[in-house]
Amino acid sequence: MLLFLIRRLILIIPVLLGLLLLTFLMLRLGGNDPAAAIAGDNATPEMIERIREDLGLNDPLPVQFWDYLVRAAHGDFGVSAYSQRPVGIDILDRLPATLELTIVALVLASVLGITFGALAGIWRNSIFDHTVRVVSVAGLATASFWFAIMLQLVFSMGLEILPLRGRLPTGWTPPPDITGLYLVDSLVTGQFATFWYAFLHLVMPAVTISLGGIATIARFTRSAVVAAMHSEYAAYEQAVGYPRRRILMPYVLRNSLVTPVTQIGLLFGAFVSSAVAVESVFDWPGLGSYLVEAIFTSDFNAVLAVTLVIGAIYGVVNILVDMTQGLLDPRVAETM
Amino acid sequence: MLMLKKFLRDVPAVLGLLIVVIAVILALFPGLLVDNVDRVNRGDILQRLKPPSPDLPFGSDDLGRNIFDRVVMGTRSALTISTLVVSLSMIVGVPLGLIAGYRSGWVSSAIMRVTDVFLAVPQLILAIAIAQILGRGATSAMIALAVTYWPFFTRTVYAETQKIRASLFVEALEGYGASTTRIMLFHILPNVAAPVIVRATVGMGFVILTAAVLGFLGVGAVPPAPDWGLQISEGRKYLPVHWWYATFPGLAILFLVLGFNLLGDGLRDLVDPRLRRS
Amino acid sequence: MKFRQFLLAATTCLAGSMVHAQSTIVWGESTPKGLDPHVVYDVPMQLFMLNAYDGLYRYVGNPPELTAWLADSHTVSEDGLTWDFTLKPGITFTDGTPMTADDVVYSFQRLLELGQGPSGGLTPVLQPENVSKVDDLTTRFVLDKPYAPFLAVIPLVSILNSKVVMEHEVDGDKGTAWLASHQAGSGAYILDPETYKPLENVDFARNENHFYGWDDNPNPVDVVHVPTISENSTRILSLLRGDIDSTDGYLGADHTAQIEGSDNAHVQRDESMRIMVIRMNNQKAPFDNVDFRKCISYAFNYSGFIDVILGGQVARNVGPLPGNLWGVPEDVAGYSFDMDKAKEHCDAAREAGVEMDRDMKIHIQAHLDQTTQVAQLMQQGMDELGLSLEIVGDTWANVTSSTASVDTTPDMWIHWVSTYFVDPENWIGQMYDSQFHGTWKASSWYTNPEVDTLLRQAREETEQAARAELYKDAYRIIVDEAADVWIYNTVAQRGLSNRIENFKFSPVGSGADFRWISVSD
Amino acid sequence: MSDDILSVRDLKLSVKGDAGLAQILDHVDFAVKPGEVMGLVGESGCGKSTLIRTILGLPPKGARIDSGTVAFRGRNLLDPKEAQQIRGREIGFIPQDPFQAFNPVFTVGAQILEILRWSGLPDDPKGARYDKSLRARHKARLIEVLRAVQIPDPEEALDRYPHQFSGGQRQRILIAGALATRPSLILADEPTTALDVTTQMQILRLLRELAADYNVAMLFVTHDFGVVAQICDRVSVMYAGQTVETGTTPQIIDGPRHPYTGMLMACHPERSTEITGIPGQVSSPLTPPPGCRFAPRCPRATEACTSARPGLLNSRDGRQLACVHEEEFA
Repeated sequence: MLLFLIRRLILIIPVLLGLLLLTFLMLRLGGNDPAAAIAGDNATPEMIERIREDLGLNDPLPVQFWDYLVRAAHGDFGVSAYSQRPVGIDILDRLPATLELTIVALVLASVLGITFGALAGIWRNSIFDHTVRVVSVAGLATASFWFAIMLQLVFSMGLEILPLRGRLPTGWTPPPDITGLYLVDSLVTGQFATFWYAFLHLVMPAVTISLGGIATIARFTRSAVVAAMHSEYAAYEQAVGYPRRRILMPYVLRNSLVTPVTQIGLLFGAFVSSAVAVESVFDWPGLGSYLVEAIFTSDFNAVLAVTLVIGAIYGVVNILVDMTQGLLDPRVAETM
Repeated sequence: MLMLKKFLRDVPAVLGLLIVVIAVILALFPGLLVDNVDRVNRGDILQRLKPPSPDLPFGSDDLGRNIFDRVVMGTRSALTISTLVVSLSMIVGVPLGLIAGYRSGWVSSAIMRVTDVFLAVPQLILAIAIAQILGRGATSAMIALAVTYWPFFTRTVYAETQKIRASLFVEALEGYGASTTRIMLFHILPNVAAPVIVRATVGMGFVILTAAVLGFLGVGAVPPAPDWGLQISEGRKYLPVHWWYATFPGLAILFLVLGFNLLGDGLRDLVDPRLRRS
Repeated sequence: MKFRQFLLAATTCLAGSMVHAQSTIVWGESTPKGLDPHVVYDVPMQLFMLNAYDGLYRYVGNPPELTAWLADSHTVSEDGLTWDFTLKPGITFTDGTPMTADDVVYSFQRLLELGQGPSGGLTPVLQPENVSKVDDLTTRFVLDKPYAPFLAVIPLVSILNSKVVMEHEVDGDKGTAWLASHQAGSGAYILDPETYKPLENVDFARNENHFYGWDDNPNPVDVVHVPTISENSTRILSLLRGDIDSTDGYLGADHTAQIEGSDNAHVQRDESMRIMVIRMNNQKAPFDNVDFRKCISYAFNYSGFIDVILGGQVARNVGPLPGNLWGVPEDVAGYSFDMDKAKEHCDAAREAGVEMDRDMKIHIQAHLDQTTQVAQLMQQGMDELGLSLEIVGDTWANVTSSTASVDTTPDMWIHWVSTYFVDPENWIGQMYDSQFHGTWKASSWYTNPEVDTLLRQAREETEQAARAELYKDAYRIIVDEAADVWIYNTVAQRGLSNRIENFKFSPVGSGADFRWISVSD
Repeated sequence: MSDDILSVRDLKLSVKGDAGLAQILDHVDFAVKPGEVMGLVGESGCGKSTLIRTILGLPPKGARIDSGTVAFRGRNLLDPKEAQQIRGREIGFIPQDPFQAFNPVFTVGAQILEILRWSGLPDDPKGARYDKSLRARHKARLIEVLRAVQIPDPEEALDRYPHQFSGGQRQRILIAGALATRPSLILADEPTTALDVTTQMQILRLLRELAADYNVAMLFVTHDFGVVAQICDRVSVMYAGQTVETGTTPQIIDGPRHPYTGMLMACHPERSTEITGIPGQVSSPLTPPPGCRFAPRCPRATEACTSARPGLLNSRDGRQLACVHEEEFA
């Protein structure tokens, strides 16, 4: 298992390098001038030229890429044109918000998706089953940013029961920075009011992001449960006198989890994608809205670094998924 | 025939097909519902931000344009983008998948490594970056989406091709002296067609959604194009008073994507009984 | 219903512990990109500069009055080249260090050597070595040539605490890395660097030892939160709910109505100096033809835009200076929406052999509604003339970098020219003097030797009345040649909560100078 | 009669499906005596599986008992509650395919212990809660049985997963599962079909020995007369849901009386489950022919065969036969 972990981690590296090269080339060959972005408003052509020289933008591309790699290897991702701060610091500031959002969304999607999917599978062809099916197909067809806006319209603007934007009420002091996840930090330090507010602020963004995930997981769980219930082993378990309740839980259910768990890894990508738009809608100060801003302001260092970080997280999540699969299915564990 | 009968019994899939067919008809002949197709970008500025009424079923927008007309016209833009993106991705992705799956050695692994790189980061993020670099507009968005979507076809075709290649009949053909191209074109391609078609159908829905996000973020279609994502982003600024502006284009996305997804599910059930829903 | 009551109860119960400290306000405006006032120079920067830093002079009020600020007074030599500024005695920085002429010299030299931010207004006339200390309080500037707007740009230069900045210098960066997220000034408000998260939030606390004193303001604001709110509709709802105390100053008609119906907020309107303009690339066919440009100028529905879309809340501005500034000739009527005249001019251009059948492009700043609306109205007008105009979504960063050369500058693009300093130089001077070609402000690539001469004379002439006449002459020519399509001069419309009193608007910084504001509770 | 451990009498069962009412079982009739191995032979599709599930009290969905009884020591197995008490506890079950029967993500030990948990052992203390000590008892019993089925190192085997065993070993473990609760009857549903020939032999031998050692009766379902010859004391032959002939193994093998039995034996299928040696196809249970269901394929069929169903009649030598031409064999 450990060896598997190490091997997989090493395998991520070439992929990330490829990803960096791809993004780097796209950004450099594209028309935008990072020097102009850094120089900002009211810059004269001379100022821009000087910045270009300072940044080494006049060097040949391979040299520029190599320089970038060397610096990146030392943890230096350059300075953001937008915030004028080291990109690494910006990312560290913003990463926890996105992690908190996606983790909560992932938990929500898994719990609801598996529950609904399993019940739909058990009560196959019942009204509940049909409802779950219709809702999940619709859930997958909904544009998340639109859904986010509709939630705001109904729950924040109409009913006024949920906050409109941000992670906490404006002016509310965030909890001490331990993990950067407000829910955790506020709980650990006993700031229950902060916890409650952080929770309220999370509800709509997390629900929005998890919508597609709930649907996907529910669908896969349902078909896995149906398949497991019609399997030979379920028939055997029945024939040798297991009670029905016992066959479902844990025997059928545990088997049915293997496929949905694989989906969770794929879903993470979808979650990060929808986080990009959803964070913008809710002013959620995470990596997604940072990336959008970086792209719009031609902040190349930021774009490169965020892409790299997301790629790395994506890779790690997939390894984690494989390992979870190993825990659920001994046959998979053996290949590790 | 049997397939058709089986398909027709699948009510949701037929519903999906119906939605898709209606959308295609509207995209080709928007005049059926829109009075003046050429003037869909023109508005009467005095009629701006009027709520839905019999004359303006979905209300009017900030420039006094008929939102219903623009939503209908949006069907064309959504279908054009998704059809082109999916076709482009197929043109690139399918042959690469065939080659990678059929050949072994460095060609195959080179293709698959490149695919890995493209799949290493969520599609939308790559697409935004590419669209921004190419300059905003529907064309850039389309290229960006195609550039990020082909690896899915490569993956699908690669896996299927490998399976088929291992089968006996390909060996027999090789022994027979059939050329590689011939085997790929006439024997393997027809066998991977089914999963590719399913992928493409589901892909249509996916592309419509992603293109909408690009439009929403301002890297996709540009005004005054009646693009759904763009309309939602414009309409959002007029919430909550003028709620209709952002609401209806979103519903249009929902319905069209729903259509493709239902249809895709139905097709999948036909060709791949392993994933059957019931 | 029950759930809602539960939520509300829980929320109020918790909010009990929140109790707004006596004077805390939440200011819903954007924060700058980076906090170094010598590096960043954009509209949001003004908010930071005005509160965290002080300059030798400052614009106060509306119309803006150039007020001696850190400086007690200044003198100018006969030839207009040597300027001496004397600091008020006893000024300290926020860390308690006394401010001396050394800090002034350091600040100007740093700005000029970095060559970024607001240095563009000074570099043509001032060399770093020509800034020198006369005594502990007096600094001398020797200009290369007479430069009338010199005093007008002085407020743009923040005086830094040289000791602190030099302590944080890394690899000869003049402290830029550190200053990008910290403050080293004497301003009326002190940045809390812990709370600074770009694009997210920044907090300020009142500097009780500010040199200006607080006697003028009995209820000053003690703490200011400035969260980043990306969407205007969100900002307005937050104001209506009492979550924030101010929106930005660019509300549209659709939004002001919403605020005016509320009990706890109101709209403050102030005439500003920020003109909206459609730029035309005067060196690209067919925009190189005067008749064609006039045709375009007549084809825009000014009143439709100003009266209907903007609800008549801004003033039509016919030329390249804000109507409320000096130097505007009274006799110029400008262009109006007149399709007959437009046709006439286009026909004339056609007769002169101008090829106008190509697809022309207008670049908008995609997230700014008004640019989109203007582009679409322009498109409708041109469409009626049989001209094809394509709208291209773009960003500020991208357009401004494309204006570096004629070829990459778009056919047309839309933006505002805000008040960076209050002098015609800020508008007409930097927009139409060909020496500024390659900057975004001069992106029309307008070239007219006569105008160049007039503008340069105006720059060197020190007598304001004489300068005004020169600017008027240039203004007439530029409008007559329809160099650009000028649309309106902004009336700033800001939503304010009713707790805010004594909000003092100024076209520079849009009134985000917190020190004047009082809070009633 | 009363000493029968399992008796299926005149069982008629039909299933309502999408295509209509299918008569799956039609007058099935046989009995198993204590300690004997009874073979149940027939082609696939003849209703064997339905019969087994009915005996276990788990008739297929939509099934209707039209007539007849199924009793275990006189207790009614058609009553679901009664059946739930009996299956697992008093009737052990060996499934057909050891590769599919195990839940792949649980250890074999957990799965077999689960049987013991719900069925209990006859000597378990009355009313005891399922706790550590009870579990330990069950585990000890399981290890004992695993040893009996010749699983090497049974303690360690409990913690292994199904895929870590060969097919033969898995089948042994399943046999252990069937024996563990000390049942008096074991239902074996073609337990060797999925295995290769050598393993088949070993498993059959093992079953034979265990049946004798533990004095347990067995209903052994198969389609293979070769297997029958090796293990069964008596045989009942089924065709298309009907019992056509019953007798001792030597009686049937040496002198089959029903034409179908003879033809089935002649085919002697080794591995295939399809009987190709008999012309024609098994009739559809949706539209069973009137009279003898084998008539359409029977070389000796006469008009009498198609007019009425021949009853299952006892003959003097203890055999039973359902054929109008019975007298010819007498």
